[in-house]
Amino acid sequence: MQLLEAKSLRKSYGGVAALRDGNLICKQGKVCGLLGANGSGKSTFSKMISGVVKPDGGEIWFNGTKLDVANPQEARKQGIIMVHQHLSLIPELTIWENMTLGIEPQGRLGFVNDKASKETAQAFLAKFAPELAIDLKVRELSLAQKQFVEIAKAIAQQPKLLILDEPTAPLEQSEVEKLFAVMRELKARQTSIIFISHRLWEIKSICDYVVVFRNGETVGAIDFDTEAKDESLIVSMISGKEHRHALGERTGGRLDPGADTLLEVRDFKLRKAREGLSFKVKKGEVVGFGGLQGQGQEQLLLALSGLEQPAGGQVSLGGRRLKLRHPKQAVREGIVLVPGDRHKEGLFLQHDVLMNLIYPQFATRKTGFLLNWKKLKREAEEVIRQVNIVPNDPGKVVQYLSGGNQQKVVVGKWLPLAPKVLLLSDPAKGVDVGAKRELYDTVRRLAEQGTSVLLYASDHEELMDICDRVFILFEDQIVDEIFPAEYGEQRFVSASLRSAKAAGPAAAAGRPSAAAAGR
Amino acid sequence: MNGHNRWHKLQHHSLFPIAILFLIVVGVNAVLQPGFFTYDVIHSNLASFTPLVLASMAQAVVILVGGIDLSLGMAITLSTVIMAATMDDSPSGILIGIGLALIATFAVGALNGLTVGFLKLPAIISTFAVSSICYGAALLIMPQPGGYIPYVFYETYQATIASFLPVSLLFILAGLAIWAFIRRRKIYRHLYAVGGSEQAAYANGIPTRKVKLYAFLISSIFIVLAALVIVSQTATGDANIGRAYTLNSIAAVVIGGISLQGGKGNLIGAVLGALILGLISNIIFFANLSSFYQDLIKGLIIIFALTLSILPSLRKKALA
Amino acid sequence: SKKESGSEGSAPASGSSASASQGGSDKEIKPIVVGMSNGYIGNGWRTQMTEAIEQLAEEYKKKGWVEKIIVQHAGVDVNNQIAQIRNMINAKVDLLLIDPNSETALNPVIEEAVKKGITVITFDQPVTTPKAINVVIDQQQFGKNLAEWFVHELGGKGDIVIVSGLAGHPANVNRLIGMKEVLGRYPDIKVLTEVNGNWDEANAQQVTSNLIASYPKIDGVLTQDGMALGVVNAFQAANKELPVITGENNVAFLKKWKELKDAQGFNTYGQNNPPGIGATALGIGVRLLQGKKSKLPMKDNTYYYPIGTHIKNDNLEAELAKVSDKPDTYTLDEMLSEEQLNSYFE
Amino acid sequence: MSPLQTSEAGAPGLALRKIRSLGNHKALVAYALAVLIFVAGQLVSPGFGAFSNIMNVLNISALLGFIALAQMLVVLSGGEGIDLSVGAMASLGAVMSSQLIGGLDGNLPLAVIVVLAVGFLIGCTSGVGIAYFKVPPLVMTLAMASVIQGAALVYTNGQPKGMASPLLKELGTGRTAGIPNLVLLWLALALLVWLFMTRTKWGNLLYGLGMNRLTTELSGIRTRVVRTVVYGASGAISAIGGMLLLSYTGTAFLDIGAAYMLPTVIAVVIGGISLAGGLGSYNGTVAGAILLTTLSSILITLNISEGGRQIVYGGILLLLLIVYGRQKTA
Ligand SMILES: Nc1ncnc2c1ncn2[C@@H]1O[C@H](COP(=O)(O)OP(=O)(O)OP(=O)(O)O)[C@@H](O)[C@H]1O
Ligand SMILES: Nc1ncnc2c1ncn2[C@@H]1O[C@H](COP(=O)(O)OP(=O)(O)OP(=O)(O)O)[C@@H](O)[C@H]1O
Ligand SMILES: [Mg+2]
Ligand SMILES: [Mg+2]
Repeated sequence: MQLLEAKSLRKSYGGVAALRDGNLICKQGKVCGLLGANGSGKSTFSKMISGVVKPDGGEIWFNGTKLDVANPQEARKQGIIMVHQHLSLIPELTIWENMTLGIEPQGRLGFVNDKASKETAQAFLAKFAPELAIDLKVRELSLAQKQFVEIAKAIAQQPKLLILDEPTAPLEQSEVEKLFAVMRELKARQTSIIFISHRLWEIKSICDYVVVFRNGETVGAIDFDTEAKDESLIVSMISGKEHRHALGERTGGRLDPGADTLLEVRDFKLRKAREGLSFKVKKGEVVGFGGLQGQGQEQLLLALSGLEQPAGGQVSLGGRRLKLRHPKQAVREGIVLVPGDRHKEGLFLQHDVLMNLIYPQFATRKTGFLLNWKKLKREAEEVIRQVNIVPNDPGKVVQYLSGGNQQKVVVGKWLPLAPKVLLLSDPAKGVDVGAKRELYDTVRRLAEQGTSVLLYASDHEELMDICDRVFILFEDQIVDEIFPAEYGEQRFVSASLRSAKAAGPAAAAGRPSAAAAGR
Repeated sequence: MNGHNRWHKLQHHSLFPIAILFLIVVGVNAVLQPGFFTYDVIHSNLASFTPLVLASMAQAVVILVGGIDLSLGMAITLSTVIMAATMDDSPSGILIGIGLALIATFAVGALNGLTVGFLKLPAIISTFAVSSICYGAALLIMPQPGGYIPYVFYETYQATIASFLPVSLLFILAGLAIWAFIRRRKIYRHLYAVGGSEQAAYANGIPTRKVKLYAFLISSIFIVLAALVIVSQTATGDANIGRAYTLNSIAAVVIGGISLQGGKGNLIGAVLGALILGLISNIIFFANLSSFYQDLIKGLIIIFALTLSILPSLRKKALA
Repeated sequence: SKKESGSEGSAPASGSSASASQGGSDKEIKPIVVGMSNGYIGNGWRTQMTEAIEQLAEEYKKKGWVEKIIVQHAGVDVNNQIAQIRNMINAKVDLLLIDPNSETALNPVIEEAVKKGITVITFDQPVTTPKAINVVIDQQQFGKNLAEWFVHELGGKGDIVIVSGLAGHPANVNRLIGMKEVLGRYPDIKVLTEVNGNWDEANAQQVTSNLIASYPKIDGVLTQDGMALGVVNAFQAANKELPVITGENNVAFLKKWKELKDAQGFNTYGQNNPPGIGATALGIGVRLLQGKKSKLPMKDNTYYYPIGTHIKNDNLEAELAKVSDKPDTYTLDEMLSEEQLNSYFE
Repeated sequence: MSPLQTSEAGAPGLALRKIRSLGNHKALVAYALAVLIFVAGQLVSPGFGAFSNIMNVLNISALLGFIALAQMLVVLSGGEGIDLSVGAMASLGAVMSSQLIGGLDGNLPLAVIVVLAVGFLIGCTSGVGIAYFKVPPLVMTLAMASVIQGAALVYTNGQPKGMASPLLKELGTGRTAGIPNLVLLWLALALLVWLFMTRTKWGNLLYGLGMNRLTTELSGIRTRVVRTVVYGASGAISAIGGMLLLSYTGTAFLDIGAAYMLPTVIAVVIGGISLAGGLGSYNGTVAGAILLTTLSSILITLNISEGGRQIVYGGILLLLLIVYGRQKTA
């Protein structure tokens, strides 16, 4: 039985087509995986179904009638609820106020019934985070907690069709499992779900069928009831190319053991950590920082970039002690950051690629007072070629690029400065397979040319594939050191999950860990 | 432990810094002005501060929803002019005057709501344009100050109810009661939602444009109250009488800890902010400064107050 | 005792003044507290007005007539001035001098003050409540004087424009009434348009420039306080011959006038709108509080200060010479002298 | 084509061409509307469209345009940037110039230096409050405006002395080949600003800062210092703008600049600078200043009451905004 059918949905923004031909069928009580590379139009498509974006053309049929969803209210009335990729919570309102926002239960005389609101909120939030107090303000929550509130809010409205746009991005595996359990529950109650994710294992474990978008068009569907869950088929549908190993061959551990130490971090006290962390990085080495999310990996990179000040500690580069009070000092020393949130921290969205690419040079003495635009443009074109930004037009406004290409701009803007140390904060988050590969190719090339790379990635596989060494962080401390070339993924996961107290045995593994050396 | 906890909570209450500031200003006043705490002085100070308090509440509602209202002062003006031009001593005359003022003020609110909410014009410019229209209308209605306000108005405004409650305070309480009423309705949360993140509010099915319109309409209620208080203490209509409230109300709102970005703060803060501004004027008065230094010192104190009211957010993060 | 010694100490200083030492009322004179609430501050006129009051108050302090004077500027906002007057009441002043921001809006608070036993004198601009004493020049007459000279100079006919002050301001309104009364008698004078220069030179210059462009033939510009120089500048900048323009009595304009008179025989007329009127009000108020009986020629509760200085081409040099050391923004001043004041009281 | 119009020939780089073209679209509309008003004005009141009056209006526009440059830099720098102290600063600049010059050409250089320095320092003080203490620009500059007003009062003792020197007066009221000197100066300034914004590192830096402060910071720019300097520059430019007001009027008074506070913001927005920062050009601001001045001029010319003028002004402003001033943000 099909609940919803979308036919030929179209949408363009200022002449740029976000979606050319979106088609999808939702079956009652099934989970539909919606797949596609960055910028293939998944979010745009979902927003049209939920009324947030008005289609330029196409039809939506729901329960056998043609729908004209003018706004989200309309969609809600029909029972279509969406959890947005970029969360739609109001930071200054409490959890319970957020969870009933727009559907406040009314009491007598049109007054809101706060008691009923709180009860609803409590009941639905309990499925995910029973420990969370519902009268906390949303701004005080972690990203994962916010995501749970968002999902609980959607489910509280007892949707007929639930659209989840990359709900798992900020979640870790155990939390994902919790979500899946709830999704199965909903399925049993005949709710249809559209589930968007870039992680194939999630798709394979929860979806009944998948629909794949490419370049704003529906390119196909696979029904797992009748067809195999063929990963390479899915990937090739997404990318339009034959699937190879996602990130190319493993390159970790190839570093010349005799390379000199370039960067030394000693006694870095992050946030409120009582003890500092210390490590050394060799020239051309790719060092990963893993572990559970939010264990200080991002703070470490931010502190090295000069944006945030650690409570204590020293950094030296090539044996020379550095003062890193401000990103300017870091940039001048050749320590550059590819931040986690590219829109907020990495790009000038409404400026063009050229402007974005040359901008960091303003902080150095590389450009004089008067700019030589011809030269700058040549340089930018060279960068575009190196990191393969598509389209290769330096005049393209960045916000019209797809996510992956935007990320290439963020990395590419540092290339003309020939950085000594490259800090990467989850650079592949929300970047599709093809772009991810190209991104890491660039990183590898830089490493080969002698740039030291410090990489934080939420995805284990990325760390395993790229890094020569991986430090596992827990509560702002290094608790383990892993050499991916020698250990399998299993070791990695278990290290991540181990508590700080269990860090001891890592040192006993024969190699004195940097963490131990720091103490 | 419990007491400590409560202290902690209090300290992190959004009104904490502004309340401290208020106490400081009251303290300085008490030192400078003998008899500051006598009933007469409190009464007369409240009478002076009430118009700005109400105007600031009006401004606060609009700022909460992420807008700003530069037409506020002239909307007050228009309202006073209409009252003064139409009222006479009969109860029906009074009602007609207030009724017409209400209609005009709501029309101004609706115009602002439509232009800012539905047409998405930048509020800081479009409300300025509306301000010019209001001023023009006020000048047309009353090219020179005058008109008639029944004597009962200013008699009542100076009066005391039950021998302890000044009528001016009653107006502030009325404003707060209206806000308390709104607080318990959907629109209250929607104001914060739209101010906090318009996109998110829209995605939650909140009719964001209507909410902005409602914000301006709610604001109109406070504007009419402010106009009523002003005619009560001036007994006249004057096309220049409200001008100063526009910018003063914005200053009061910000000192009151309400973010100009919207969605953050508390209307009580605006009330305190307005009282603080009034008390600062009194400090200048009773400090008996040489006359040319008055403006300078007042400006500096306001900057100090602003900085102080912003400080708590400074503690949070170095860079926003 | 402090008060007494004060008055004793001041006696020799004022010895030259026959009036100060006369009369046995000295024992009854209690030094008073004076509050002066000014509105707008920021042009030369208001500053001169303030300084004249402060200066006279200093003299009165020496005489032991005044204990203290509180001078405050409220700015143009009426409500601010109301708050300020309330503060004056709370500060327990005996005499309240007000340069009011509004003709009517201060009435309630003035009545409040009077009820508390405070003597209120408004100056520069009148208020409509009978509880206050107004000490003002007759603005309608002021406007009439300008217009009379103007129509005479025009020969009773021509196309003219009016550049007036701040729309709706009582002084402006009254001057216009006076002007129009005169103009009404001359059907051959056609008012092309009436614009507002806001008593602001630059503004007047701008609006006049526009008028020059849109009206090819302008025979006269009827303007007032603070704007004549702007009007003249506009005509000069446009390379146009100067029409008949009404003038004013501030140093900058008088200098320009002299220059134009010498160069091209320019003629105009200016009359004093004296900043000293505030000091006159203080002199009157102090005497009233001393219980003296007033013989001031009052019209109801208003004393119209008779304007003393009228400048035309014949006395321009003489008047200019008196103020040669003053800054450009200085306005020619006059006030009732102590002798004159004494003659009005007994 | 006036030199204000950017030509493709001097293409300074793609980035800026894009940014500018966003401004240019609105700028063109504004220029066209100004022309329209002149034509309409000529019909209603013959002489309004005459060359001399056009020059006249441009002359007055130049004054607004100078001060609006200060406003533009601040708005462009983002972070809800707005400078409500430009009017007060211009007043201070005018009274300071007047007293420092005292009618003598020889004092001009000193006056320029002192006025620039004072304007810059006061502006920087606002900038520090905004960039370091995170006071919202709107209220910081508003409060600073009253401080500046107060300072001017103290400085002059309520009575500005002195006057413009002959040279300065010639600049403000003289004409060269029928074109007011101020307008020529304005043209030169516009050209300089255009060069600065497109060809120099600092101009480009400003666009980035306005677009995204965090990205700018992470690119290694000390954004707080730059923001402070931008407010300082705004102060210096408005103070010099005050000196130009003096050149036009000859003598100064204490609120000579007050009337410019909000019109500068409107000119900037009408000219296509995004209130969110990071987009737009001075060309647009120039167009905005001309359009606004033309509009008030025609209203003065029409024989209607002040109330009617105010209503028409507000109504037309609203229409202008509705037609092409709609913004996605702010
Ligand atoms: N508001 C907008 N304005 C302009 N372009 C837009 C807008 N929203 C989306 N786009 C563009 O439309 C295309 C599709 O975007 P969409 O967000 O739907 O992709 P997606 O498949 O959800 O990608 P991702 O996996 O990165 O979330 C992208 O190229 C994007 O840049
Ligand atoms: N407050 C809002 N927040 C986010 N998106 C909105 C909001 N209001 C409207 N939209 C989006 O803009 C689209 C256009 O809205 P609609 O057709 O109702 O009015 P419109 O007059 O076409 O608006 P506009 O001309 O401003 O685009 C809507 O479909 C919706 O996607
Ligand atoms: Mg998406
Ligand atoms: Mg994504």
